[in-house]
Amino acid sequence: MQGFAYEAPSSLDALRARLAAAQGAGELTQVLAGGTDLLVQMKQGQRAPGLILDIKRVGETQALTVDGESLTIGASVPAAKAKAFPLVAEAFPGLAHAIDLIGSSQIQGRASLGGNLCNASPAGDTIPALIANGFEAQILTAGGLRTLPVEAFVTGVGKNALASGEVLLALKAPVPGPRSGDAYQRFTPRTEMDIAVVGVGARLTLDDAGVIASARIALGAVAPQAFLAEAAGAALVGTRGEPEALEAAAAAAMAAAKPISDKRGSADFRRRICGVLVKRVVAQALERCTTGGAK
Amino acid sequence: MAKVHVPFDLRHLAEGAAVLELRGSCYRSLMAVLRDRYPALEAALVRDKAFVLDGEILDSPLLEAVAPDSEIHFLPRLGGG
Amino acid sequence: MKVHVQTEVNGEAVEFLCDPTTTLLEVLRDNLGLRGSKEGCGTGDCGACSVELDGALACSCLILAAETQGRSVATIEGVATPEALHPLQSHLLKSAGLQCGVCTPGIVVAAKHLLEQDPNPTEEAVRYFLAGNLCRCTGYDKIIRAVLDAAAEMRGEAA
Amino acid sequence: MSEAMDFKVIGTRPIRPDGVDKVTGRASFGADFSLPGMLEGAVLRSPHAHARIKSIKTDAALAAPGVKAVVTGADFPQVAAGAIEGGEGGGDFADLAGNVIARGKVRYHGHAVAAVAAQSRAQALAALALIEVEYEPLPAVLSLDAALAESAPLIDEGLMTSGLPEPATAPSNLASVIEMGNGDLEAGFAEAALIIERRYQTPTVHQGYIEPHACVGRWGQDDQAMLWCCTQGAFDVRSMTAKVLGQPVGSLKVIPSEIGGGFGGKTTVYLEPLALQLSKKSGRPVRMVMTREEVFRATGPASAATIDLRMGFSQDGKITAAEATMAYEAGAFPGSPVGPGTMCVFAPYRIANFRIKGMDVLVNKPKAAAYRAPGAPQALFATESAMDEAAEKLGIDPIELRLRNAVEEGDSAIYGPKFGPIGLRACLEAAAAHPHYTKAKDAGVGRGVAVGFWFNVGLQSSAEVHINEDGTVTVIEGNPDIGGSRASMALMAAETLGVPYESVRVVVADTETAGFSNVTGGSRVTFATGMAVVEASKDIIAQCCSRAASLWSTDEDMVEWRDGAVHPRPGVNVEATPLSLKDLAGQAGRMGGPLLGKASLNARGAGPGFSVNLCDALVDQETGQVQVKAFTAIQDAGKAIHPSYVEGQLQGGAVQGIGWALNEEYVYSPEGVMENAGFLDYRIPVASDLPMIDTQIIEVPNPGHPYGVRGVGETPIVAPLAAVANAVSASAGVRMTELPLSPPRVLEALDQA
Repeated sequence: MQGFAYEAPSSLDALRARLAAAQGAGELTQVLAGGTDLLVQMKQGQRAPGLILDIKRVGETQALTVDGESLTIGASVPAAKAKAFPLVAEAFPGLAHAIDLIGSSQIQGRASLGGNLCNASPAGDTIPALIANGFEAQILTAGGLRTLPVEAFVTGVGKNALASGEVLLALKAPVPGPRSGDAYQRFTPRTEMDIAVVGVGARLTLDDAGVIASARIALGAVAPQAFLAEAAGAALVGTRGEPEALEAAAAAAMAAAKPISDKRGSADFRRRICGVLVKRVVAQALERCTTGGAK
Repeated sequence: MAKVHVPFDLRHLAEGAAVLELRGSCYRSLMAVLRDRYPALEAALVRDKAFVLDGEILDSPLLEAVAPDSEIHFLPRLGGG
Repeated sequence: MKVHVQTEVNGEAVEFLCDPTTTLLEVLRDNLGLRGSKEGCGTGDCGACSVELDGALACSCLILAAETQGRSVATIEGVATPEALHPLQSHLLKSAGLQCGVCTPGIVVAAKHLLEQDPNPTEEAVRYFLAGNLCRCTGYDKIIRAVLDAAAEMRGEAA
Repeated sequence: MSEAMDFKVIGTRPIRPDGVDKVTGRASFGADFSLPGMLEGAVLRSPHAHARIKSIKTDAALAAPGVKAVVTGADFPQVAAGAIEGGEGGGDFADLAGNVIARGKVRYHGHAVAAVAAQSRAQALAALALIEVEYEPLPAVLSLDAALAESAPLIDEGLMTSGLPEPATAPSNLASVIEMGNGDLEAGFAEAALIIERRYQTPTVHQGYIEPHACVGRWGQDDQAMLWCCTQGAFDVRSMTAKVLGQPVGSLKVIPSEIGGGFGGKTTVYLEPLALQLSKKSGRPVRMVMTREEVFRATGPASAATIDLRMGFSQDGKITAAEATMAYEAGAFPGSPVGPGTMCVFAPYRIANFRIKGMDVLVNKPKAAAYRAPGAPQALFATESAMDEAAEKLGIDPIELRLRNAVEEGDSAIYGPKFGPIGLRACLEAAAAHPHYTKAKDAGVGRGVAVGFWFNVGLQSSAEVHINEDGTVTVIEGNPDIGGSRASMALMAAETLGVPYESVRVVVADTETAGFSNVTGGSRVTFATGMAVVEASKDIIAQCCSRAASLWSTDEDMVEWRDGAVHPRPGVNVEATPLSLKDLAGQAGRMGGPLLGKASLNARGAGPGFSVNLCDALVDQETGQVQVKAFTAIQDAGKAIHPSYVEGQLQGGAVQGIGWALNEEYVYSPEGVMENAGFLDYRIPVASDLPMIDTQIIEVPNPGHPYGVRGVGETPIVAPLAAVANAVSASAGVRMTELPLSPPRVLEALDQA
């Protein structure tokens, strides 16, 4: 790794102040949470920051709370802790599964959802699940806070919407009501320790007649960044998730997918698997609408 | 006379012969006879092949006695992982 | 500029000077002489360097040593007591759950963490939890059996 | 030896002598050693798959902070050609030297070009960036077809094909040709009621040991050198390194560390000569450790292969004729295991009419290294896939079809010699009766059967047995313990001497302490080194008998060794209480000195190993993903000295084979750069990918070993490729002939079905 300075501010103010100073001095600053992507990238020379700011000692980034309406997950909360949080496990089983797919048990002991999001890999497992669940990113700015929906936070391969001097502080989403369920599935050649060839997240909510009232389908690894496939969701609204509806959603998702060909799979293969996963994920989310999900 | 089976891919060095009947009471005398008759064959065998006496691969044949009715094969050298 | 770090390793206070770029694995092996943690990949893909940091399972090759200031680190060297091996260690020996043995320290640290969370895991749970601990010799079979047997013994059941 | 032998400790499952060190992290592996004043070394590797080196400037690197030495190819002597002997299986010293560090030309991406030693690894890495190398890039040859094409770029301009009927007249990338044959091929095919003719392909794969290559080298002003390294054979490291450095063998001491896996990949040298040359220049000890990426780019791999197979069968399933044309990638220097491949391809069967052609082909990839039964998995993937297809088409049970053709004792192997006692039939019969085979398949699941074979080798081994004054035993041998061999050595010594297993300690010693032994490889250690341990123990027994006889004032033939003690022979009229090893050890000093037994040998009588694997696999018809649902490995071990570690070899080999079959492969860019040089994208199986691997050990004793041992380490990886492919083919309903069976490939096949 190329040389850098390491600092770990212990308060929001200290963090904000250090960021401002670094910006003023034109220091190439890199925020560190779990570091499971960052350290690998630095070892491989893909990133060479002059200053590492470890945010794990800033309390707000470690928050894991529910305030009635919404769930907040601090940006540096490790995956293992997040997936074990009762509300996440109960009301967001799809997200919990996505978190569980991040690397190994060892990686999950360190990797954070915030880091996974900021790293903005097209294949990042939690991102489609976060988008499907309507999470918004809470961003610390020089002046205060701003928020962005997760789908707007990721802007390209390894690119996010943070301006220089800004830091992702937390992720926040409404706690789902009744008759709602989410799901996430990815496709990889191995069962574990692999990078998604395709990832699909879904959040469905039914009306009291059992008709799909809202549907958010998010796709990963089939475009420069994970995104909300609105047409796929729209194809489900007003249906009960009948086979034709699933086919329509899959077709819409495949049409929206813009995959590339690389060592992990060809564009055609990805598009095709995308269609298969959309059907499987929607079916699973639908089942959770009735059997579980929100308490 | 010991029966010496000439490896398929070296038969061109023995005028196409598949089997040679050679007189020799040990590895050394046998190879000496071979050297006189087919020097190129003898050289190739010593360089590239393992000596197999009556079904047994011998990595160190130099002191081996050969019976009049012995069967001799030569194989690609074996290693292993 | 070197960083001065005071931390705790296997219950003992330690301090060291290191470059900010130094990983915990490098400090454990080179500064502290604790070489039971192995580097198989340096990218968090093999698990041979597994340690616990404040009770969280992690790859020490992906932790900056400087991050451990004021924390506590547990390594393979702290698993056995002077009197006895940990049940995981004795069952790995009993069921020949190691061949070359280079992945074994990581397996022990990770499996110990698992059994502390879940004293009665299914075979599938053990396989998924240990998916980040690569072993190329055993085909995993005897490792998984050893973990299940150790769990049974630790629950007070006959393994 | 007799099958009726009843053993006291052999066949039991005690804890290995080195076990506690290995579960507590105390065991010292390649990267765990250090010396005072030690420098850290790093290697500059070629960014091109094929290029001429026009110039190398090292001044800036040498002047960089902390740098103490820089070496390039110019710092190493030209090494004369000469075959490398002893277990490595193919290869030439000149090529070895050329692979250790490039001279004039780089032949693959990752080929070592220069090396630096500095006070810290960071300084060494920084200095690498300051070395200026001017390359003239050349077109890269990345496939067998490209390498053999007319006017293909030449990787070695001087390479003349050997093994041709007429000497080659022009250089090419075809290093050598091997041919075997017998009978009348076309007559045989004319008889056939069914002919299977297909092309089978396997990818470049890596051994994938978890411990990267590592060593510490120290060169003295007296030109005496020391090497600490992780290797399968310290004596081979010594001879290879001495040759590459142009030094006498006796000036080099090699201390083998514990070894974190090898599978054949640690039977050669990469870093060792570089570390010593850097030490010589700097006057300091130098440690070199590869990164995982370097391991993938510059070591191993196993040859990719293309095999064109044609097999004829009579209506009742007898093989009437068989033909194979086998091309193996050698990598950038000659020496793929195509030779053994040609001998293995039809080895399990009686075939009167056959013709086999093998080709050793250069490509711009790392020089192929031995990998567990080198050459056999590729070969039998082809044959066992064809056997499976034939069974299906003839409507004959796949095990029955193999039984109808299986070789047995007295048959001539297709490669010439007659088989002694072998276990192929016993394995097939066990498979047919195995619950895995008799139980019904789950819906959609395909079941595959395949046979595996490996020769097993003997080679040279030495051992010493020291009896300590209290009767405890120290065994000294020279074979690194890669999978529990200390336990087998201790068991055989304990059995022979009639002492408890616990009283035997086994030391794997360095090249100045142990007698010469070839590599830990070729499945030879329990067989050959075990034989040396047994011989050395018998040497002790002879000394004990002679001393006891003198003590009892009688002749040696009046006494005998029984239950760990010397007894007067029954009916011999001497007043004597039996003398145990302990009794004699206690008085050794007063009876001519310590009891020390020795043996050194070139082991004869290695027994071939056969196996049968069963695999159940389920294909996801929508994604092409394969799940291995059940796997059973059955193998003839001759005699299992420590059954747990024999089972471990069967299970580990099975899973490496499953990885080879399903997801492992080198992915190359058009420029010849490996794109998946890490464990994230080079997908070896993880625990959650697998079921338990059931095993059954068959014991057809090998008469060539005092306790009936055959090697067991290599055969296990041979059958899984076809066993998995046959199961996948059955589940998918389409014949899979190219590995790996990755989801995209399976899905593509499903489309065509």
